Amino acid sequence: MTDSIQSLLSVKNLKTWFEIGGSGLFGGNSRALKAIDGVSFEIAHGEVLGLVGESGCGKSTVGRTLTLLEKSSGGEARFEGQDILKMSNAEFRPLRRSIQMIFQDPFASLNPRLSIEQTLSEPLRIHEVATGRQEIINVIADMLTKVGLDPSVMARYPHEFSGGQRQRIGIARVMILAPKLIIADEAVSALDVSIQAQVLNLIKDLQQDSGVSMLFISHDLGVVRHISDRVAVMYLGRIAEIGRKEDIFTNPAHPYTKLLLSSIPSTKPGRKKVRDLGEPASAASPPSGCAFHPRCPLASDICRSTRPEAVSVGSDHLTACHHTDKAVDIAA
Amino acid sequence: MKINKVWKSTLAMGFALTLSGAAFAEGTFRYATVGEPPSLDQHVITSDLATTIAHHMFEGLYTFNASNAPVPLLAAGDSLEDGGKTIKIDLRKDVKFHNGQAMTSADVVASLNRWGEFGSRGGLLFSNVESLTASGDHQITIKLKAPFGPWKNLMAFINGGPAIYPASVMNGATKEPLDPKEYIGTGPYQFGEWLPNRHVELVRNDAYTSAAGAADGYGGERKAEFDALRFIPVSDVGTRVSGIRAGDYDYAESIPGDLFADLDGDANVTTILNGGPIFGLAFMNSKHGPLKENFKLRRAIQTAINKTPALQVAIGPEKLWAANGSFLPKGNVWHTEAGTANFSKGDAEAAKALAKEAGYAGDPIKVMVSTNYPFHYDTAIVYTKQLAQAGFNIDLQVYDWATLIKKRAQPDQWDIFFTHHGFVPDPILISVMNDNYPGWWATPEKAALKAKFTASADPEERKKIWSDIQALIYEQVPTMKTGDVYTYNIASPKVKGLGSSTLIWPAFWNVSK
Amino acid sequence: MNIAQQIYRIFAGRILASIGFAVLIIVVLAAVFAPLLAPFDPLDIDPISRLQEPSLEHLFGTDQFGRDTYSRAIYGARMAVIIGAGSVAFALLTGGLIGMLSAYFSRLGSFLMRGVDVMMAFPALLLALVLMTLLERSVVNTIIVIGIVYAATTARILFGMTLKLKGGVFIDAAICSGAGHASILFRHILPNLLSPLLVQATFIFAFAQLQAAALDFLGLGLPPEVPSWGNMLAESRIYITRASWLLIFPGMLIIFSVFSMNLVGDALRDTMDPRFKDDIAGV
Amino acid sequence: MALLEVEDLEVSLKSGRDLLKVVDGISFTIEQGETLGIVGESGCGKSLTALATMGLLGGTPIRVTGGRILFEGQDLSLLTPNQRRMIMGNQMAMIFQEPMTSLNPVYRVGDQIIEALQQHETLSQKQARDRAIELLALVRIPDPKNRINSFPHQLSGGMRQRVMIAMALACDPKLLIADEPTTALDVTVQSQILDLIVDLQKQTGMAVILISHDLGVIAETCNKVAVMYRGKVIEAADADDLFAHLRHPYTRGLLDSIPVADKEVEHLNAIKGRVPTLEEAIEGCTFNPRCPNVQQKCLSSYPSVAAFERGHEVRCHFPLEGNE
Amino acid sequence: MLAYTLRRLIAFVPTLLAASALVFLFIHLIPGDPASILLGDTATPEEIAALNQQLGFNEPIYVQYFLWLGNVLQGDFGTSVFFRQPVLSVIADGAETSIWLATMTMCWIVVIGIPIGILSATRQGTWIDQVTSGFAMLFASIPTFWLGLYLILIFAVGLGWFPTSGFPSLSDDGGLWNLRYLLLPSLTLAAPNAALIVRLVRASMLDVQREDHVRTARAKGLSPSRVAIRHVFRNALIAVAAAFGFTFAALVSEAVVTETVFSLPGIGRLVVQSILRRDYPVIQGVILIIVVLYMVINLLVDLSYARLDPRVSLK
Repeated sequence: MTDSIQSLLSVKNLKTWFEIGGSGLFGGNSRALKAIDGVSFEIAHGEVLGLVGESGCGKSTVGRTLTLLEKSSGGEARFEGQDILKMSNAEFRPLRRSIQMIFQDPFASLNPRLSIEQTLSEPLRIHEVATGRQEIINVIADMLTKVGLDPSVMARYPHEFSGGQRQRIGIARVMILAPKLIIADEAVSALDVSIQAQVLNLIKDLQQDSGVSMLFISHDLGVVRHISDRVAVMYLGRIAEIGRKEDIFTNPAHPYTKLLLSSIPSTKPGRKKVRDLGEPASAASPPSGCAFHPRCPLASDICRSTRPEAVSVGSDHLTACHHTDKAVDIAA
Repeated sequence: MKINKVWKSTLAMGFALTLSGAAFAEGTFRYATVGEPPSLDQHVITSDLATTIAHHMFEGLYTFNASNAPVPLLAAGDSLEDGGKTIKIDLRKDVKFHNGQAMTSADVVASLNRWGEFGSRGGLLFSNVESLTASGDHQITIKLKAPFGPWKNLMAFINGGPAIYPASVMNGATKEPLDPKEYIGTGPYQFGEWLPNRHVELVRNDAYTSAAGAADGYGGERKAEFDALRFIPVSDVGTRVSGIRAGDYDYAESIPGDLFADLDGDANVTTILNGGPIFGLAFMNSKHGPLKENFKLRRAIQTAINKTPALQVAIGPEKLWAANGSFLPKGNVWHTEAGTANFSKGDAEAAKALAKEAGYAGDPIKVMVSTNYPFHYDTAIVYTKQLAQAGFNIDLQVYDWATLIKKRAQPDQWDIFFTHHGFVPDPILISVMNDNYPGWWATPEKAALKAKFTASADPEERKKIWSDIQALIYEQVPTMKTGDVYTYNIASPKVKGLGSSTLIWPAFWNVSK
Repeated sequence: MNIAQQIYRIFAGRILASIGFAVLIIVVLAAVFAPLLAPFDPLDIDPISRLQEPSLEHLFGTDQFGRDTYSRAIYGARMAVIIGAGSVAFALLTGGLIGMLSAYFSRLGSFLMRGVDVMMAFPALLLALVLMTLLERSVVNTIIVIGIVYAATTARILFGMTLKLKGGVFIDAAICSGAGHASILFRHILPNLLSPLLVQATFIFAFAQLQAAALDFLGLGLPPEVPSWGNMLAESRIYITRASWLLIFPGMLIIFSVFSMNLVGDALRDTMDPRFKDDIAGV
Repeated sequence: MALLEVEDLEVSLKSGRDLLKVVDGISFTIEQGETLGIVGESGCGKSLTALATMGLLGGTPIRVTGGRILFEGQDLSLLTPNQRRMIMGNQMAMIFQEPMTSLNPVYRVGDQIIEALQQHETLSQKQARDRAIELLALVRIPDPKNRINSFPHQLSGGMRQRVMIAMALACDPKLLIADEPTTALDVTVQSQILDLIVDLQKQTGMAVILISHDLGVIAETCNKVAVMYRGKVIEAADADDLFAHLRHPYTRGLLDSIPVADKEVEHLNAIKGRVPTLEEAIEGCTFNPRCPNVQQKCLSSYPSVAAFERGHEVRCHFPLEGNE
Repeated sequence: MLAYTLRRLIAFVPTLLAASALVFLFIHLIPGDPASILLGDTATPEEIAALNQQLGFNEPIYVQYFLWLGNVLQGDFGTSVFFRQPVLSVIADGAETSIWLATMTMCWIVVIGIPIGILSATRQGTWIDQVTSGFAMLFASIPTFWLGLYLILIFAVGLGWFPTSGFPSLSDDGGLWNLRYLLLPSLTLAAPNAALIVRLVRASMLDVQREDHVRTARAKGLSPSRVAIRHVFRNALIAVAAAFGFTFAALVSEAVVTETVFSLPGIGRLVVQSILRRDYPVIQGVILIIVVLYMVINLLVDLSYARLDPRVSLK
């Protein structure tokens, strides 16, 4: 396990709950949707942590909470020792330069009314990275070249670009601030396969060159494996398993991780069938005990009643399962 | 039965949409009014519309004949004693209220008392009354402080006048208008229903006993021919005209002069001129502002104006107006030319000179007018232009009528405002004679002449004094008459008995269709 | 893209809308050059020549004051433009600001939008009637009264659109770049509202004409001496048979200008950002 | 006679005065019981091929502008719209990418299935309802008797796609066209749905056309594969053969672009450039701007079909050797 | 649903309080007072002041407001100064006309607007669509009073097919046959609103037509008309329902003008006249009731949402 002294970001027991239903004067029947319900992990300097899970598991909320786009309901997140969850928006603003985010949808993440130059110069001006029009233009031109775009595109508007190009611009906007931590939320999932590969290569190159730490959020295990050093698997607001990617992919401990891995279609012809274990429950009405128990072939009484805490199953490898000792057969 | 009727009407609606006019019983007379009356209580309400409706229900002791002379209505006769200071009035004995009670002197005394204390025009007479008593079941006695010439005219003028109600209704009545359920009178029609916005309906009083004699003006025999009179508010004038043309109404009031030629030539429409003209008045502020006491400046304004173009624009056909300076029309006993040389000079140069003499330095003169009465507004537009040409700085302010009434009560809000006046049988009833009327004309000269005017009972002497007063009006200019306007109403040709003109308010007894 | 190209993009292939646009340009030109185009003073009274039929001298005839209806109609275009533009400006500035701020600052918003709800609960014309009786009849007051009514609808619409934009990813991106409230509101959100605002403006402009005419008709709009198309109709409605030209010409002018504005608004909406199409359904 | 035969199909988009060919002369056949996978990136024309085959292009500015579609030997373009509707939803059924939006939100799922049943078969309400429950059971929806009364929004994405499948199977179609049926679903649910389709196909013997951008999905499910690029099939073969001997540089690049979970690569061998838009005219082979081994010939002429053993066809002037 | 309705009704209270206070303030700020209207031209300021005193209009505004509010809470809306009748009965009388007018107008809007909208949407781009859309827009551009004046001129005066004005109560002679008085007014009122509904139905149907589930419906082999009605129009109805709330507000506004033109004894004209007469209790009562009605209709629209769209849950 990474020593907390060297870790850039240390998240402990993070919770983000949303209020749903009921509002106004007599909104008595409001409930909490526990999008994240006790998530802990650390990211070391220069490390890429992959966060993987199915839709609705809360993985994007983790990213949004860590950039204060959502309000946390509990826990702490220490960035270079400071708990950013306790900060007001104004206090956090200077730190935004260090914690940057890449968004999923390259079509929605750029303001259609701003030219590329305007979009890219905004963070520079706000954080006073560069001053004076000429200097700013130089920095932008430099950055555009780095992400594989011609500097002459500066004057154009987002609608004139393809999805892959837009995502490059999105990456440029983030990298131009030389952040210490990048949160990439499904950064390549909206892209076509051939473009996805290009962008993934770009992100990986830039990360390795700059040594920036990264929280890479994705539903695609292949992508996560490709880019991450360590991987966390989330299920219904909790981390099911976390560890070095070799361990997760070759020696998964949690039945859910195993289910995920065997569900991925491979490009080898012929169908390998997977047991039909039902669908994920909704975070609005999570099952009792271990949230995975309704789908788990190993489920026992304790799984139905008690929520498993993370236990170590190897070096830097934790899993939240009552039955780490038992083998599980996912194939149908 | 009922279902059958509904079914039939539905069928009829599908096949024969052309059958439109037949919704009302034949015996209902449909009168399209310009609006709704504020209340029908004649003591306190001076609205002409209210009187048009109410004088079918409520009657006074006297009324006017065709030559505007007072004749007995509920009274049987009267005698003056004590050099005119005591008036004894005998009452008719056959009069019954709509509630079935017979009318006695107690009812008359109660009614006159309330009118005297709270009535709109009661004060004019009652400031001279020392006592009022019932001197018999059917006789009352009025004792005056001094002889008072216009008493009978005041008693005969039902608008804001002494209608006779039962004493039970008068009990506790004050300035607040009576409730509809208290509309109990003696007239040929009695109160039916008042559906707000929809109509006021009067129904025939079968127990009516008419005054003696042949019909003469409002006097003489009154016979209710219709089962009901229905007064329907139709505020849009175009709709009133269309309604008569299409046969939806029998009678409609307040029709613009410009349509007169068309309507007069239309076989589907009868036009009825009003006998007594109304006249516009532009009051000047005697209490506050640049016009206060500055008679010269007022005369300058009067001199600047040529009344004729305004009448042409506001009224239209020459038959319907007269640029007449006398406050009462030609042919009337009160007609006089005194002072009228200044009525309509239209001399901008002379006006300029006068204004300069009066020390006018171009201060704005605030003129208030309301669009609720288009002819006020049209007149004001023309005057404003003429005054501007004579170098006056006119600030024309246009309000709705309610706002104008409110503002004119505040002396600092205006300098001139426009209104109009209905025909009155006695000059004492003209608003400018009232010292409290906005404008507040109360000069010593006026006070002296007015005292003489009311004290005299001699018709010839009173005429003479009136011509002095009119001359004074043209000299001090408390108000400017804008000219006589002969309004006209229209009716369906089916209506019989209307005559070619109305006296003051249209009356529908002795009328049928 | 320059303005001419944009206009071409909007009107190319839309014949009706192009005609509408042309009509509007004519109305605006008439408004601007009214003193040059009108052969007579629109206020000049001439009792001798009242209620004359249309002729070469008086193209649209004369009214009951003997004023030249054609000249009044030209000056009426000026009033139409002033009332329309004024109401649009008032509605968009106040309503737009309220809507935007309410959506952005949700706590302030729940309070402000309640107020907007109260305003919306009043039928537009009744509110205008009460206000116009309270205030004096004047051009400015008419603009305010009509503007208030549409300010409420504008606030509602902008509230919805701002809310949608505020939840957009590029706003999150701007926040992550460290942008402050003012920058997000006016640099990131506002420019994205401009095209829906433009469409909204055309509809307000069109409906303001009808509202103003209705107020004039009820005698509670512009001061009666002002030559507006609504006043011309209101003053001459009794002449519908006697002098039909007094109703036909101003009526047609209102219909054509409103119709044209609606056509242009429709064309704008069709070419606009599809994201907001749902939000503006005509006022 | 093949069940479905598509010959030289051309589909064009009318844009202003121009006709842009979105599907540019593609041909394929499918026999009873076969599963044909059509794979390609967005905009390659794979979905339009499916919609054109089904006859669902109406209401769009897109039209079939050439070629023939023969269903059981019958030229569909010669049928009247009414005759065409007799086949649609009956002998030929289709499921779509977005299970979230492909069901009408205002009707209960049972009613939507019943509507499909009653459109083509004369059934009483009771019979139709029983049949609908059977169908729901067939697609492995738990508690079908109650689920039949659910509204779409009360179901998860996977359940909705099952309902869509039940609806498609209502009249025992001979051909099922599945357009990206699992793209919007999570990976664990995707594998369930794919299993279901494969099982149902085995049970009923229907033919399936599966359209996907995911080579993995295609590889696992289909026995024939067609790879599309810019409106044309550039490589077609039996699945085993195709993945064993990739012959087109595009297919190769596509496969290399996928980061797989079961293998570690330091750097992805991505195809350069981007998919050209329809408006961009390209002389010669349309893949030439992105092709790693482009030659002079590729810039001037479009390659015709080169056939290899076992029916493996490829449109390339310089096909790869085909080694894994 | 009951709980929801209840909660919404309770939420009306603050809006109503604010609205009524606003109305009260506004109308009392208007210069002029009922007494001077009642007493007319000859009344002296003293007399007017005395009558206002007697009618209770000389109290400070807030005292008057709370007195009025207290009475309203007990169901007493006061007495019309002008008619000397309880406000509620004055309003009830006008309501007969207005309700029938609104009902007939709504019928026209539905009967004319919806089918034409469907026609226009299903024939999108054809000459039928262009003509209907064009006419819809044209009718939405005509000032109602102008239309009304010409309808009277042509159909009532010229052709004599319909009465020109007024509306005798249905309990009066003629019974239901009296509804013919409302034919022209309701058509006048319906014209612009039906036009808006045509446009709305068309636009929302075109939106729905683009949705995926319509393709699914067509893929089942359903006939175009069945798809149009059962799958497109049925879903478009959700957006159209929302418009009915707005249409109501528009109707009330335009009814003021229409009732004036046709001299109908309805609430619209009542409120205009009451403003001119400064009949405070009637103005307050009418506006309060219209505001309540507006909110109730919006509540009904929201409730109908839940019926039309199962995704909407009322909590």
